[in-house]
Order: sequence, then C-alpha cells, then structure tokens
Amino acid sequence: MSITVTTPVYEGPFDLLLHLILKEELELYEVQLSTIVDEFIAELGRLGELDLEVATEFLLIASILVELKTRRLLPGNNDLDLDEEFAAWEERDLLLARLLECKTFKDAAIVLRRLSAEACLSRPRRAGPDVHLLDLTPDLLDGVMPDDLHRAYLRAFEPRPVEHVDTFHIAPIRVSVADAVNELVATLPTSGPTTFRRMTRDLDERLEVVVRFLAVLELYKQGVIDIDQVGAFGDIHVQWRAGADPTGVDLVDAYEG
Amino acid sequence: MEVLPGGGEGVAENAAAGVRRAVEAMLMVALDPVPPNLLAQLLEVATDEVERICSELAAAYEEEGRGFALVRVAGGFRYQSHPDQAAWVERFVLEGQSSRLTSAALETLAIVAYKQPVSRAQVSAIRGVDVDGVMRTLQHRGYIVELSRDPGPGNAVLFGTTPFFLEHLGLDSVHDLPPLGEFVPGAEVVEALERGLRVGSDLVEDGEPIDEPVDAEEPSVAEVFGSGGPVEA
Amino acid sequence: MEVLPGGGEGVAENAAAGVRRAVEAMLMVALDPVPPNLLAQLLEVATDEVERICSELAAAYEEEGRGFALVRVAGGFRYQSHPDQAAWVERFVLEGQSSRLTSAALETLAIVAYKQPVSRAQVSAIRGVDVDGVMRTLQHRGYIVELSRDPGPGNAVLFGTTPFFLEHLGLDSVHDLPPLGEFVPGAEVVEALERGLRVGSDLVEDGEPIDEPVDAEEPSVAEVFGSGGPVEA
Repeated sequence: MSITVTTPVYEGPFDLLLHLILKEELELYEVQLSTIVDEFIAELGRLGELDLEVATEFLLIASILVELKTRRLLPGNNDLDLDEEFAAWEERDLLLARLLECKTFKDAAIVLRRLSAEACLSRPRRAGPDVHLLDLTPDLLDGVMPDDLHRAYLRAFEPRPVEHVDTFHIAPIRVSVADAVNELVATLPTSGPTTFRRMTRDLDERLEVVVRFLAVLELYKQGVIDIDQVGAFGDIHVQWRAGADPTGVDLVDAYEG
Repeated sequence: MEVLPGGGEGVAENAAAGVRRAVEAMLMVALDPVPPNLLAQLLEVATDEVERICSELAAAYEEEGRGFALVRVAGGFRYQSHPDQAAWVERFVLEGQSSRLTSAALETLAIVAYKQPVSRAQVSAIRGVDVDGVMRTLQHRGYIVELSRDPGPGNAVLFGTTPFFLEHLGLDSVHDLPPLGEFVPGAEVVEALERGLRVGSDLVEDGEPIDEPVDAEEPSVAEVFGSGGPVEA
Repeated sequence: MEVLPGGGEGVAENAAAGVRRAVEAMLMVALDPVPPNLLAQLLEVATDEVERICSELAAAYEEEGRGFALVRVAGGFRYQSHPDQAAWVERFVLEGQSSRLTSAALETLAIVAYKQPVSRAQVSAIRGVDVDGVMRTLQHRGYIVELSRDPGPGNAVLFGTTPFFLEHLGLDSVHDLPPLGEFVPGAEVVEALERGLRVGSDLVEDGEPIDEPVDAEEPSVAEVFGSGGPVEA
C-alpha cells in the first residue's frame, strides 16, 4: 500500500489521521512503517521553508502513527499485560471518539463554507445616513475619555498569538528528530561501530527511541551510515560510513522550520 | 402624499404606502441589518406588519428584476446587492472583500456556533490542536465574542458567535444552521476509523499471539524498514 | 439572462436590462457617490448611456413611490432616503444604531490618534479587517482628516486627528494622550505596519532578518500586561 501525503497543510493530527484513514484507507497494522516515515520526511522536505508549526505538526503526526504502530515492535512491549492492553483499547476508543467528533465539525464547516460563499455573492449596503443626517445625531465622542482611547489602542494591538501544537496525547517530553540527528552526527563518526540497542540504552521513553530511530533512518537515507542486522531480531549494527563527511549532512532543518 | 378623494379605503391604502416608504427610507440609511421590532416601534405599527411589508418589498424587487435585494439576515432586514450581480460588484469594489476564512477558522467557527457557549479549551479538545491564535483572530474579526464566564472552577471564558457571523453566512439566526445531527459520521466512517486504528491484539491470527520472540528486544530492520516484513496491503 | 426568441431587439433589451441591474447593484454597495464615468468604464458602455440609465432609474423609483431616491450629488450617483421621508429617517438615525461609537470605531480612532500620520491600509492591517466604512464615518464626523500623501509609491493618503477631536477629548495636543509607555506591539503588528509602508526596494527576501535582536530586548506585550492580555474597556 502506498500512502501519498499530498495535501499541503493538515490542521493538526486529527486532521491528518482522518485523511490517512478515510481517504488513503490506511490500516495501521498493514502499512509499512517505512512508507509512513518516507512520506512524512518527503512532505517535510517539500515544506522546506515553511514554519515551525507546520513542520512540528507533521513530526507530531508521524510520531503518533509510529507510536501506535510500534506498540508491538519496540523493546518492552512483548510483556504487554492485560491491563496495558485494556489501556491501549481505552486510548484507542478515546481517540476514535475524538476523531468522530472532529469529523462531525469538519463536515459542518464545509456547509458553513458553502453558506459563506453564497452569502458573499451579495454585499450589504453600508453607506449609512446622508451627511446632513449625521449632523443631527449626538456627538459620538460624548463620554469618551482619553483613557478609553488608550485602552482601545491597546486592544487593537493585542497580540494574536501563534498557534502551537497541542501535544496532549504524547509523552510530555520534548524530543526532535533534528536534535537526534545532530547528536548522532556529533558522536557516530568517532565512536566506531555501535548498535541501536547501545544507542538507546539510556533512553526511558518509547518516543525517544522512536525519534532516535527516525534519526538513524534519516542518516541512512543520506548515505552517511551503514546499517546491518544479522538475522531477524538481531542487533542492528550502525556504523559511520568511511569517508562520509559529517559536515555534509543535511541537518533536517525542515524539522525546525 | 397624494390624497385620494372618497374617504376610508383610500386613506388606509395611503397609510400602508406611507409605512412602506418609511421602511424603505430607513433601511436605505441603515448601517446594519435592522430588527423588525425597531422599525415597528418607530413606525408605531405591529412587528408582523413590518415583516409583511418587508417580505412584499423583497418580492417586488425580485419581480421587477432589481440589481439589489432586501433580505433578512442576522435578525434584521438589509439591502444588499443581488447575488447574481456578484461579478459586477466585485469589479466595482475590488479591494476590501471579506477575506475568505481558512479551514482552520471555519472548523473552529463551526464548533463555536454549534456548541456555544463554549470555552477555548473545549474547542481545542475537539480540534486536537491549540486554537488560541484562531480564536483570537475570529474574535478580532468580529465573528465570535466572549459571552460570559464559566461559573465552574477555572472561570473559563465562554465564547459565542456574533450577528456579524450570521451576516457573513447570510443566516437570520443560529437556529437556521443545519442541525448538527446531519453531520454525524455514518456507520461506514466509524467502521473505517475502527479498522484504521486497530490495536495490537487484532493481529492475533490463528490463535497465536505474535509475541514469541521474547528474547528479541529490538525491532528487526526488515520489519520496520519493510523489505518484505509486515503484511503488504 | 432570459433569451428571447426573434433575435436583435430582444437581445438588446436584455443587454440593457443587464446593465441596469449592474448599475443598481454597484450603486447599492457604494459608500460614496459614484461618478458615471467610473460605471461606464466598468460596464464598458458610454458615459451617456450610464447617465441615461440612472435618470431612468431615478424616474422609475419616483414613479413607484419608493421611499428612497437615486440622486446625483458631488459628481456622482448615489442612493439616499427620499427627501419627504426625512422625519422618519431622522428618528431612525437618532434612536437607532448610528448614534454610538462602536468599539471597532474607537479602536480605529485610537490607532489614527497614536500613529498619525497613518494610511488606511496600515490601520486595516493592524485591525485585521477592512476599515473603509469606519474611516469614512470618522472623517465625516470630523474626527480625522486627510493630512498628506505618502511620498512613496502608491501615494497613499495619510490620516490624522483634527483639532475638533482634541477639543472633544479635552486635550491640548495629541502629546497629551495617555502615554503608551513601554508598550511594544507584537511582531505581527510591526510587520503589518512595515508591510503597509513598504516601498518596492524594501522587499527583503531570504535576506537578513530586520534587526530582531533589538525587539527581543524589549518587553513583550504579555510581559507588560500579564498573560491575560490588555484590560477590557
């Protein structure tokens, strides 16, 4: 199955998940992680100059999918007990309910857009009373104090804060693929051959492992490291490719906007 | 005003025509949609009468093929250009056209419209993203306002839509919005979502859970990178 | 448009009706009297033709006993309330909606007062909405005037407040307005202002950012007012 992430901007993770599941008929367990990751990285590449918000959202969504998908793939998941499985289902149902609600309003918004488009065909008359009639009316500044003006000015300049990504549903840790790439570029060329297990030994959070994995993937794609695995479920050996220039690595700026 | 000889009927007719003219005059100088009860109060006639007159006027303009229309919107009556003259009006106005709302703004607006009074956090929870910026913009543009404060803990500000929002959509009141029930996703969408979000244990096939390699603490490259690993759809 | 059988005459009639409707639509949404040659240019007909259509419309409205009139004033055509409805319109204006300064108008006025000389586009950029109508009202009211023209390309009209305005607020000069103190507008507002003033060559693309470190040293709005945002009037 191939996922094509072509829509330019998704309005948040729910939006993209809805798109992937409903339009692309994504089934998390049937799609290859590489496909998801490739598409997201490709999309990030296309975004290129875009801002942090968009790039971060994509990273976030990738991590959601990766997180869901890797429940059974990552270390420590094999002893998933009943409680944890229940928790997983509960989480799933919660996400499902929220996706449904999100979809409901998304469809409602489409109708609003149509109504708005129809209404925009007409323009209201806003000319108001003739000038001589305006003179009849009481002075509009009656009762207005300089302080009112001051307050109105401040109100007009009230900052419109930038939207930022709500990370309510992921672990409250801040990790980025860009950071992980940087870290690997700084250590791998001199550390000699290592394994993914060793690289993630000190990491507690699953998400951190995921992000580290994405970073390895990124470096592999750029051809600066070699990856080797002796047999299924064996150690993944990671090694800086001889002669590869650490300074030539694209530090995935796109992740940082 | 022309005075017809012969008493009663003519006078009543003239009185009606007088009210009609006054309505036309007042609506022509109005800045915003005029509520019928304001007109009724000024003219000292029943609100029903004003509503009837306005409907008749609207019908007459339409029948005469006028380039403008009288419509009921945001709880009042207003003159506007006829929708089928949009192309000309656009050429004429050129700039300052009401800028189109982004889908983010529209979805946020839809939630506020249907759920009002609603807090920012509630809207944010539904959309799955932070809506602070969008809400501020909508407020700034006059589509939504702070209605009140939640009496519960936290005293969250509750938002609702404005008459300007109704004007923007050409609606008379929020009750004219299509019922939300119409948008609840159908069974096939629910199923698709359920399928898409299957949790691990669904994978159990032939009775054997796939957790056999207890010693395998790392994912296999093949499995994750996909060179022939997991099921291909 | 309805197409009549039998060719020439019917088509011409329909074309004429089309122009008439377009004229009605454009005049209905215009804020100021519209010069006939502007209409002629947009409609691609002769100015004489526009004048003829407008005269016919005016006559028709009069004959139908409409409460409004199409008049020629200040070099253009505009709809206004019929002179014989003046009493009703006065009542409406006095008791109705136009006798208060909306918060939108107050904000616009405040921006002009503190930022003068300032162009309409700049005010609009700051408020995030079209301010044409409001600026016009403020101008009509004598609170603001055209001060000069921007020497840059586009020659935008620059506005400022009037002595009448100062008098009403009991101020000697604009310098007596409450000081803004440490107030520093947010980055997007600064940007909007810059955009409003931008001359072609200023367009910096992929170039260095415009001295952001300086901004960074100044207090943010949030710092000055607390995260709750400015005080509501």
